[in-house]
Amino acid sequence: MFDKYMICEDGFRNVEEGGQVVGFAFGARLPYYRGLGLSMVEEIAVAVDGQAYPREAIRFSVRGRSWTLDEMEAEYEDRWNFGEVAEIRVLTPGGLASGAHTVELAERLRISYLPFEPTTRDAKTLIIA
Amino acid sequence: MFDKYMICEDGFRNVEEGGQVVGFAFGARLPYYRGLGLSMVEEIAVAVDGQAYPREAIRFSVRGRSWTLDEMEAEYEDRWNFGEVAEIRVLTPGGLASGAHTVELAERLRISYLPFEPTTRDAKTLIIA
Amino acid sequence: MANAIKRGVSLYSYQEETYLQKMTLEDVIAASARMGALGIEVVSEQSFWGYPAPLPDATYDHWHALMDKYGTTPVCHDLMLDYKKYKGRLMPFEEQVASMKVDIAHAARLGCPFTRALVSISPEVLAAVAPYAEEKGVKVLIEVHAPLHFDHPWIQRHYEVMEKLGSDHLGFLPDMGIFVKRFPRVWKERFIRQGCPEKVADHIEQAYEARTLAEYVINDVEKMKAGPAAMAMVTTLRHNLYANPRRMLEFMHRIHNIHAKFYEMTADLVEPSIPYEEIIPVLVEGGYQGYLCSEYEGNRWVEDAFPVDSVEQVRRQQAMFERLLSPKPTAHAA
Amino acid sequence: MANAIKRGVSLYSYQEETYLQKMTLEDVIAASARMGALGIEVVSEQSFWGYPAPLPDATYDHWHALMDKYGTTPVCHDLMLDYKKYKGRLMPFEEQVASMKVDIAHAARLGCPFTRALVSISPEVLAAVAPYAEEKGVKVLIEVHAPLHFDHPWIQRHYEVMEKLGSDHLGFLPDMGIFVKRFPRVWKERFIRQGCPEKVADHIEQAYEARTLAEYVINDVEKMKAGPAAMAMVTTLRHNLYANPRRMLEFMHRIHNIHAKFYEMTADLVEPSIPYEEIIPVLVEGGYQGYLCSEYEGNRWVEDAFPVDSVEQVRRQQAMFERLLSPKPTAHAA
Ligand SMILES: [Mn+2]
Ligand SMILES: [Mn+2]
Repeated sequence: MFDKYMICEDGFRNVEEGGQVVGFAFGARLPYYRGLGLSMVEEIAVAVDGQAYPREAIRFSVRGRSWTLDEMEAEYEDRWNFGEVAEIRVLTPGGLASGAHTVELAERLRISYLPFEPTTRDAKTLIIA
Repeated sequence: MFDKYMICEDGFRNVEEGGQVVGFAFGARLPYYRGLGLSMVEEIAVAVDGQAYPREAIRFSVRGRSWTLDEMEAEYEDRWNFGEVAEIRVLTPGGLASGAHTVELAERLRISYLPFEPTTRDAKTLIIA
Repeated sequence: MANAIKRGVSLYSYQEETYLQKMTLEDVIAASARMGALGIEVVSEQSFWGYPAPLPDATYDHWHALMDKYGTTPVCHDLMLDYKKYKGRLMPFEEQVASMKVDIAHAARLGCPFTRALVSISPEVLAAVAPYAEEKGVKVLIEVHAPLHFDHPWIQRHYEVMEKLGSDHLGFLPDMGIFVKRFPRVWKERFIRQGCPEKVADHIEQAYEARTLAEYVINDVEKMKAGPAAMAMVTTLRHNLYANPRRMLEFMHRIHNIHAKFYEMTADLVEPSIPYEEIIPVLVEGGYQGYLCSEYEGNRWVEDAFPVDSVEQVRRQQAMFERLLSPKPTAHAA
Repeated sequence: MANAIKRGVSLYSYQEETYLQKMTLEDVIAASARMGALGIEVVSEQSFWGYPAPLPDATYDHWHALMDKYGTTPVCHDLMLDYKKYKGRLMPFEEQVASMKVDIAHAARLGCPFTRALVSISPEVLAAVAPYAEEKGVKVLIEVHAPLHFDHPWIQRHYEVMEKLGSDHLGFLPDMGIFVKRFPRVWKERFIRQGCPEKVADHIEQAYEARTLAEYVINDVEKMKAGPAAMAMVTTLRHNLYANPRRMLEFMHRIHNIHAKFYEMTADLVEPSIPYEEIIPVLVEGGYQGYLCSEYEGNRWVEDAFPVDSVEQVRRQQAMFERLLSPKPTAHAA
């Protein structure tokens, strides 16, 4: 559920740090009917224009805090709330070229009552200004 | 069930016709707790020493009648009875060399109450005199 | 026949509007009260930002103020025990018990007499929290949800543990999704939009209605080589069922709340897949006096193609309940 | 408690000896009579060479002569409707009906009051043959076999059709394999011989006994990467269950014969997996007056490694039944 809301239409942009474009970012939500503790987010996979980025390149942030995916799996206090827009940052020097890009997002969640870990996907065409 | 009885220990031999060795034969049973109409035998697959023979090379006989596998699928009267030893003949000019051979047999049956067609296998080392 | 069944709603029904922040907690409670759904059930991790982290007193004050303002009654807090919180190992038993106690205390603070537990929670954990549940005056109810049903060995095991313990603070909350008599139209239509050929979808729908064994239908459809949407549609048959509503009768002393699951309410107030006109008389016969809480779960089946209007959907189900729960006038020949 | 339950055996139990032609029809009937299993059920395609092709009169004469000689009584002919006889299409409805009629006439000629039908036969075919069954004095009994159970939607549908038709010549034959309470030891041991690690096998056995949902256990074992024998063992959990024996009570008016399935009888006369000591009192309570027909199905689980001795296995189950069916002496304090 909520698959089509996973990737947010707003917030797709290149990220600068110290005058350098270090990657790009976009807003993302959980495809789930409640919030989830961060330790139960097993994977956030991003591909742009068919190119997948490595797990190590992903950063997840909510409310001013940021985690790598490995750090996230060991985060037992903080949560990704229901409907909350997190920022997914992908570290890739130079970021993305201006113009339209196809962004694909997959989230794999460990949900206690399910006997498997579901992966949910969304894809959208977004524009870097 | 009865997997280990599918290939019979006796009856493994080369088959001569008109002074020529045209293939080999052995006795075989159904791996099933009842008999089955021949139209429901979907496949009888034979391999010897790792070499599989084509479906067209197989002949099935009981009580003096013989069928190709395609003919068998259109045989709506006769049956392979419970525990009955059929002769499986494999047409291959020259037959098999004397000595020990590993014989593999797989039977695929269409059983009305099962939602799939089970394949059962047996393998034995038998000797051509 | 007179009955004491009350109408309520799980705020889960408004998940679309809540997720997208189109409606606030007050909005959904107000909307429910307007329909006469005066019992309120809540998935707290959905409605209370940050829960199960401790909530400020103001959150509880606000909740109670809303109940007063709209004349609604707290019914149930739906808990989620995250026993797979730690990757690669299960949450230790004592921590599971402690987690359940947080939920029980939270339910009590909300004024809910019930908390919904998921079926995957172990009977031993339930037994361990029963004394605390009694102390807090909160009954812990295992949700009997498809593909389970009252005769499933796992539900029987829960029942045996409850009876052996003898606590009246453990019980069941059946989800009416165990009584899906016809394949839901909104499911079928979504699978067709995803590429399932219509003929195959018709075949699956008919096979479901004939209650043909799932594995036979799956095998049929595999042979049709009709693509992944057809396979996705047919494998739903493994996880859905029409159980016998009369089975609830023997468990009635432990049934204290009900999820009135629905996938679609048509404009003429019919749920095409779940026969409430057959279910409600069984509840009446069993003397059920709790709430029927609307639980709309249609949004995920239409969201790809249509706007979701949860409020209208719940309104229609509540109107159906109003009719089905009214005492029937004695029949007179005209 | 007094009861009128009778002891019988399905000759299916001796399939190993019959298949290998180590025992004749007379041998297995004689062996059964010696144990006091005086009701005889038969899988005709197993015991009568060529069946369902017409059998010579001599076959029926021989059968009745054996019944007279050994004091046994014909109980049931187990039919197999081969509705997938033609590759790629189902047998036409009228031909299915005609095939069933051959079986009903055959059961009548054997003197069997019952014929066992498989659950996959459509309720409409059963309805169509009911008048002929009445004419022949043979009741057609649907076998309620794992993974089905009396509360399964498909069995309910059969029941609805029977009740609507109102024929007392349609009914049920429960197979006690729907009451597998503990994972059968002979299954576990065979999976270990096939390469399932013992620790994994223990885990599966314990999970089955705890009635954990099959899909959870399957997922656990998949993660253990313990090989194909472990996966084969764990997926048996999808197809086996411990249903509630008390469910039979409400169908007792349609239950006329019983398959006393067993996988292993130990030397001290215990079936470790199916609790007959819990099942038989339910049958007594329900006033069951038919046969308990031993149905040994352990041969396939041991044949790879051990000699099969079906006669001894049936003898042990019959001895257990003799004990469980005897009126209990009134308890007195010593
Ligand atoms: Mn529910
Ligand atoms: Mn049986």
